Amino acid sequence: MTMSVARGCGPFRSSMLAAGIAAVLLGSTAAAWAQERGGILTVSQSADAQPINILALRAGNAPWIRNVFETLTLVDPQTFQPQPVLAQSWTLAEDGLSMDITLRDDVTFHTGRPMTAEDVKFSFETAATPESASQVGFIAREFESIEVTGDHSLTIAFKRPLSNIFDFFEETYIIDRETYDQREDGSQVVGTGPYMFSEWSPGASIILKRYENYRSTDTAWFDEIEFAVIPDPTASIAALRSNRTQITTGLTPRDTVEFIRNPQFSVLETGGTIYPLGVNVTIPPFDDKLVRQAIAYAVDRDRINDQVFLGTGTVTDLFWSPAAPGYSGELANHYTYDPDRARELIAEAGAEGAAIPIIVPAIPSQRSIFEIVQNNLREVGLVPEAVVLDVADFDQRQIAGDLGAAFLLLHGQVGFSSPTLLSSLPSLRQGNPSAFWNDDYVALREAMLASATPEALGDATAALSEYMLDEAFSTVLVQAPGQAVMSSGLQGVVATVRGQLVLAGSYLE
Amino acid sequence: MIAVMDVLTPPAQPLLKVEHLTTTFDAGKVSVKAVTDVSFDVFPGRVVGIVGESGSGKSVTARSIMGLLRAPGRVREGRVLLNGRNLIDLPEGEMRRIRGKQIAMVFQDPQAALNPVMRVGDQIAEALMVHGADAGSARDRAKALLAQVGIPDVERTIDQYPHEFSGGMRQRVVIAIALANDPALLIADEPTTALDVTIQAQILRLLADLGRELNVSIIMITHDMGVVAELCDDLIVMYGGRVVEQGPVRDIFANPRHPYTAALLKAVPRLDTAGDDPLIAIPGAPPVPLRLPPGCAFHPRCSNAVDKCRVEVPPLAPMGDERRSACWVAMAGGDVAPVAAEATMRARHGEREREPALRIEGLRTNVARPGGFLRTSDPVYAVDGVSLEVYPGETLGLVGESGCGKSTLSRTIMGINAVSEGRISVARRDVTAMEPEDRRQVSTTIQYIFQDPFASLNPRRTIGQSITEALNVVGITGAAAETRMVELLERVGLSQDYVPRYPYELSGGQRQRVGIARALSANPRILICDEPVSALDVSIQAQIISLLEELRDDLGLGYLFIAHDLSVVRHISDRVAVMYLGRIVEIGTAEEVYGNPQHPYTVALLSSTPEPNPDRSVENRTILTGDMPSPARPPSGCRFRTRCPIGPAFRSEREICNTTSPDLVETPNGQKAACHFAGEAEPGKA
Amino acid sequence: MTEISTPSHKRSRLNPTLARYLQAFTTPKGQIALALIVLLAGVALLAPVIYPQGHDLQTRDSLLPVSWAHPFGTDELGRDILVRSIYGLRTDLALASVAVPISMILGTFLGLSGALSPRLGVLVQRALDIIVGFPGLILAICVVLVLGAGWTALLVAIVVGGLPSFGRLARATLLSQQHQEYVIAARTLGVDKWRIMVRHILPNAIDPIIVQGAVFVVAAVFTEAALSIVGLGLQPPEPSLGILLNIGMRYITIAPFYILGPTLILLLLALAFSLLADALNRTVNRT
Amino acid sequence: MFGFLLRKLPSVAMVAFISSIIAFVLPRLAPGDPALTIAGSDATPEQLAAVRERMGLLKPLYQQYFDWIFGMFRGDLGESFIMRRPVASVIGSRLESTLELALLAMLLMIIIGLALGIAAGSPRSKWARAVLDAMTTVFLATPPFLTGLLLILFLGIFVPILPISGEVGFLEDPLLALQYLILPAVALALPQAAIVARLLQTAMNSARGEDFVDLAKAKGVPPGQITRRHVLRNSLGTAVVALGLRAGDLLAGAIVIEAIFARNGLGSLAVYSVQSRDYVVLQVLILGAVVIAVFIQLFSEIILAALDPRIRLEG
Repeated sequence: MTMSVARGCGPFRSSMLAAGIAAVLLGSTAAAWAQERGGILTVSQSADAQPINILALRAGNAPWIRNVFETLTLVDPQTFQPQPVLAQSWTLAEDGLSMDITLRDDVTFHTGRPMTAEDVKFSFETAATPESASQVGFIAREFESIEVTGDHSLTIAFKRPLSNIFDFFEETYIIDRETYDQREDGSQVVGTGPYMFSEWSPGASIILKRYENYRSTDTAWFDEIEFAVIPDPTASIAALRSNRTQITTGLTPRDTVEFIRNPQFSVLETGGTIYPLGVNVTIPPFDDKLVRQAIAYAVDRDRINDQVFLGTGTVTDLFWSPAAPGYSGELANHYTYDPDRARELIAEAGAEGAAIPIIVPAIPSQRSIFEIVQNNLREVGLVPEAVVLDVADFDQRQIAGDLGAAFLLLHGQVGFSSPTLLSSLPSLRQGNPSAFWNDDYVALREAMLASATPEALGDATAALSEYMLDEAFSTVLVQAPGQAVMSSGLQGVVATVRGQLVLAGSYLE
Repeated sequence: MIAVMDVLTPPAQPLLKVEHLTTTFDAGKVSVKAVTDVSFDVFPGRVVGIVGESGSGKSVTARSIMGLLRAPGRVREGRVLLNGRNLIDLPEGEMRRIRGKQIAMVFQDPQAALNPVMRVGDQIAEALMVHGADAGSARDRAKALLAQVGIPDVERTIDQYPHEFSGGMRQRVVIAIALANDPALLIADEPTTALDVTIQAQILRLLADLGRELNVSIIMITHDMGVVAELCDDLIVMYGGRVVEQGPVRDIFANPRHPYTAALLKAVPRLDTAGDDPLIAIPGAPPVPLRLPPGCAFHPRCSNAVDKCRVEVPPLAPMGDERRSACWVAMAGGDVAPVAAEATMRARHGEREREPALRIEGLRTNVARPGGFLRTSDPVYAVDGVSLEVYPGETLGLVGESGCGKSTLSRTIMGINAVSEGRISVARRDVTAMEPEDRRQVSTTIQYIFQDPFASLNPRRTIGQSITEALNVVGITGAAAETRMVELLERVGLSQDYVPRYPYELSGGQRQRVGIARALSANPRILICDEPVSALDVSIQAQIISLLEELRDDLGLGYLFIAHDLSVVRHISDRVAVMYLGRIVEIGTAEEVYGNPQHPYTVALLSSTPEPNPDRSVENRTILTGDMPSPARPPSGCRFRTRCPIGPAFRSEREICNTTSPDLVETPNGQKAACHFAGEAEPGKA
Repeated sequence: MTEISTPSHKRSRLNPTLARYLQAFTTPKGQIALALIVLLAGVALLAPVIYPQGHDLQTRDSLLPVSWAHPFGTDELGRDILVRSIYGLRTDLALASVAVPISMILGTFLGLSGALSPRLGVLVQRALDIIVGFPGLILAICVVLVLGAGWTALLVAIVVGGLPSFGRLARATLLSQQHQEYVIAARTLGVDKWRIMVRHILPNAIDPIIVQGAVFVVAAVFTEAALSIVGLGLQPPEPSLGILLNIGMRYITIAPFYILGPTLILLLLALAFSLLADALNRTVNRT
Repeated sequence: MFGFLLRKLPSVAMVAFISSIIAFVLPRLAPGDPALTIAGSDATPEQLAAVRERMGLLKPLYQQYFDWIFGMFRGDLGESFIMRRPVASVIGSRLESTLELALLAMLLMIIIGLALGIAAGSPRSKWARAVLDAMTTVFLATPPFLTGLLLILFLGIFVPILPISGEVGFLEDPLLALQYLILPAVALALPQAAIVARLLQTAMNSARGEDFVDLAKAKGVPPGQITRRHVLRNSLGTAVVALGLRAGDLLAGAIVIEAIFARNGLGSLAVYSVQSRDYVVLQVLILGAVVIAVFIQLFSEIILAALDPRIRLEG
């Protein structure tokens, strides 16, 4: 398998992305192309929308949500520097315990009502509530207070320095406090973006219409964007080929492989998923660190990447994004496929022939990963067995941190900063299913969370990473990007690091 | 009719000439001859009877003539000439023009012969339209035909479906269809076998009248010598696929020239002979076409057989005027009358006991489907106030037409139907409630012999298993059961070879013997025999009747003998009860009831029963009109009044019959009868 | 019966019921069915002998097309699809050979329960009606969710799914047989209800149920495959025809040969049992 | 007929009532609940608990059941946990897809089933008989999903003439819709049609042995007319009952066919509802399926009575 070479581009390195963000999101009016308004764009997505979950990250919302809603800032994935969107400027206090934010004053909701600092406050407070299911809600719970200082200015006080505050800004859409209650059935999904949420037919489609009173006039070229829900990849590809849709999202590398060399289409990476193999450090034989390390050596990550993800993923031992401070190749390749080493470690721990039940969610890719893992572990003298759980069952147990001795997880949180991941990833957070929580770990985590500068963050990340690699309670197998394909005639499509589509500046050639 | 025929001389040219007809059924490499070398003539206006038992080839002969053989049957040899034209070689299209037009057929079972989803008028009209009539004239003709065959209210009934007709009415419709195109020849295949005796009389009279009026030749296929005697001019007797005797009916009845014919006439019980005359049963069973014995097919059952019979098939040789017979003995001038193997009289088992083993008082049985959730159903009493007693060692015959409630009565006694009212006592114990203890009492005292010996034996179980099961129930197990089983089998005339056999390996008579052996395993005192011989071939019936008589006399059994055949009942019964629509209308000794019937229904039954006596007058008979009403809606007053020849239907002044139900009271003649005008009706005064 | 064994008794015969079924194999259909079943079952049974390396031999040669070395190609983990199909067949046959008899016996008993008490019979009938009304796959999915994916759950799902068809057949026999004279004869003799049910009614129910059993083998595999489609079939790496089809479907555009092999084997299996049912049906109705 | 339906009412109500309990309880026995779909797999235990609270999942079960049942009497089927829409509108939006598939499949089943059955039930040459028999056997053997896979392989992949995946509404573009419909409908219809054909053939063969067919022959009725007026008319009852029973199977088969051909119908809604534990939608779908099955049965009894004058509609 030489797919990864053939594709010629690694994950999260799309130059188009950076250009797009610069051109569109940062309010630049320098549109390089003469545009005509009109037409309908059709995008297919594999999961249905969940208007109830505006503030939580959902696969069914990712394609459309950033066209309806906007956030205060957006991080440039290359530089990791936040760029203003709804916020005009911000100032972090010297002690890092408060932030003054000035908002744009020309922003209106789709109801026509101007957006004020009160709306921002409402959005942030809503995100902090547990029922918003926001992955970054925990950051808002570190807020001491949110004080509205003017129509378009506010001050947030922190309980402690928050290095990941921009993750929060990035993922917290500013919602209309007057209609938020009526979003659930899709009747009132009101944001400030260039397109308005017009219609939702559950299981079938979401239709967006251009917001005519948007503050900038040289965006939103289409009259209408339809997001068709097509769960089956074969069907959505067929729709793309027949030009019923112009963008198909929610694909796997298996689906996109045939488009890579096709000049009529281009492949787009959207967000990504981290696939770890976790073990519970309180359950034998995994109470022995040697066994945990042996497993990390035993698994052939390259084969998983090649055969399950057709080489599109990144083989790494770390949870962090390769662009994150403190990420290094040395750490990322700490464990390489070395069955002999694994056998030695297992022999040393006296765990030969140990039966290992591994809980796997009933998802095809997880099944394939499991089969490789099972094969690898057998090679080194362990006896792995699958316990396949229905997704809802699996989720319930993952949330409760109760997944037995070993488990294959997946976290669609690629793109968050390392401190955010540390708190939001079920594999790493307190109450993780590995039952891994001790003073050393807490101290290293605190150090990383408290890092105020990228340099400090890098050092803290490296230290924590070394510790985690040594403890090997949750071994990342691969990080793989989501896949989308669009027809080449379409220009100006941007995907954020978190996988949302930004279509404000897109148009058909 | 006979008188008319007698003065006619048959014309020289026969209407139908069958020559050396041989029909085979080929299955793989095996070819079975169902009909072998059959020849006969049918002259215009004559009624030819073909008589034979199952497997004799009589129906196959009829179907061969019509070209209606079912696959894989085919005519192997011979010719069928209709007015000189050979039908065998005709292409199907030509033949279709002849069928229904020149030759028509009446089938045995009117239930099955009419298409259930087509209106009767359309079915008659179809017969006309396929032969060229237009729809309008076909419908007019259909109405005329229905009226002609005696269907009332034609304008309405023409648009009804067959299921709205009674059996007799349906057979009339079938006859109307057959007559639609004025055929020259009518083939009637057992047209009355499925009908009750009173309806049979109606249909036979209709056929006779129509045959005469329309000058139709009729081929009458039947197993019933009585029907032959009543209707036919000429007779053909078939056995084992061949004609064994033919000639004028009167001559053959007077002087049979084939041992089979002679034996058959002796084996049939007659109304006019009392039960003390033993029947002379023909041993064995009729052969199946697949395994015909060598030589004369009848020789294994023939008491007169000589060596030649066993090796050489006798030809059908002329025996005087118009008569032929296929018998080596007859050809040699020998006597063909059957030699009774055991003509000794048996002694009846002592005095009649004073204590009845079974007593039924005022029994009513509701057979309506039980009401469901939220609704009740009106009761339907199939048995409505019946009282009778059966003593050990005697036979109580119970006669009546189908639907009169006689089977329901027997099923109620056995606890299969629930008692609605009244009382059943078995050996002085009241078992009406049919609690488990009662049931045990019933099953050890009373046993049941079923009509259909095939249906009453589990086809998946051997004879031995069936009987052992019955023995186990009464507590005989193990080696004792084995011994007892063999004893029982021998008792009914079967060897122990039958123990491991399955029912399908046995003939009907043998199966009925097994049924009797099984019933005897509980050592009962009473047997309820529900039509025990009606499903059997004529020649077998006598065997079973004799066996039953023998068992009754040897073991002192009491019988409740249920049958629709009055001759059989007369033969075996000491006392006879006549049942009509759920009630007993007459009860008394066999001599009283048969000798001088008091109830008009009994009179009608007796006079409707065909007798194997061609000299009996058929003109002056009491033939009932109409059908028995449904027990769901019985008539008010006397239940028989709607059909009664002396009742208000004919004599409007007899109001009492409409209003008051007559009680069963003793008549001057001795027996009891339920009629306001008992004794008035006499045979022949319809 | 041994005491009275005279020579005539010695015409010892095969159990006639069994003999009747065996006759089915004398018809052309029956012979084809027999040949196919022998072939499929033989290959499935001998799989560990023919392919001692097992079905989970992973290589780096993913999704190779059809070749001499891999007649059905290889799967996404480089395993030979022919080998996996044969092991899958083995799984499905094992599953069916356990589930079908259980469903048959249980369903038959339920259907015949009316012989013990008419009330019970009606109740069972209603219950089976409800199962029939349930959208088939949903019932199976619910069963698997409640019991947890795996062999047991699959078994239960298949067994429950088959109950109505067997139950209804048995009940139809009961309703038609219970008025047969030989059943009435047994009742009038005083034979108890259990015995009547087992000795008299059951043997008559067996024919249609055996035929339905052959049909149901296909339905059992179908249920397994359908559950695999929603990911709730057997546990990995155990292959089954359903799982192969399910995963193969996902590669249908880039590796259409993937599902071809399992489809063909499933088709042969379905054909074999359908022909068998047909042949049995003909034979049973003839005698 | 109304009297008949009225008499059937209590038992229909009983079946519906019991089904409603099973439909309510069975999905809830499975581990997990709809809150998981809303809260997501990354949620914290507190978030999950809050979502559960807000969705009303902590209400006692009996209260949820009675809310649903009484709602139904008011014509309110309930509200989807996941989509926050009335179940009626959720089902309504998926109905078209399944209805189109089922109707076309039903049509095909009737046409193919009757045609095959009549062809096989009429006198034919030995050769034609063998071909017809083989066809029925093969169709009978292949379950819908297998037929579907084979159709996809041969008509969608190897000889790509028809779309294999997805759908277009019939009202949007009838011609295109038919292209999408034809393969799944054929896959769904063929095995059922074979069953109908087999039953019809058997019924015709046994009707052909009846006396009234002999009587018709004895009347001189030509063979074609015998088949039409006598044999077929008396066999249609069997065919109707078979069609009625098969219609239920057809709906069941639709679930798998929708999955294979990626159609967004009720079947995929049902599967999605199971996976997301959207109890309310699932309840209504299950109950609806049982009630439809009961009504199809009643309906075929009514048709049967219309076809055969002997049959009266009895309670």
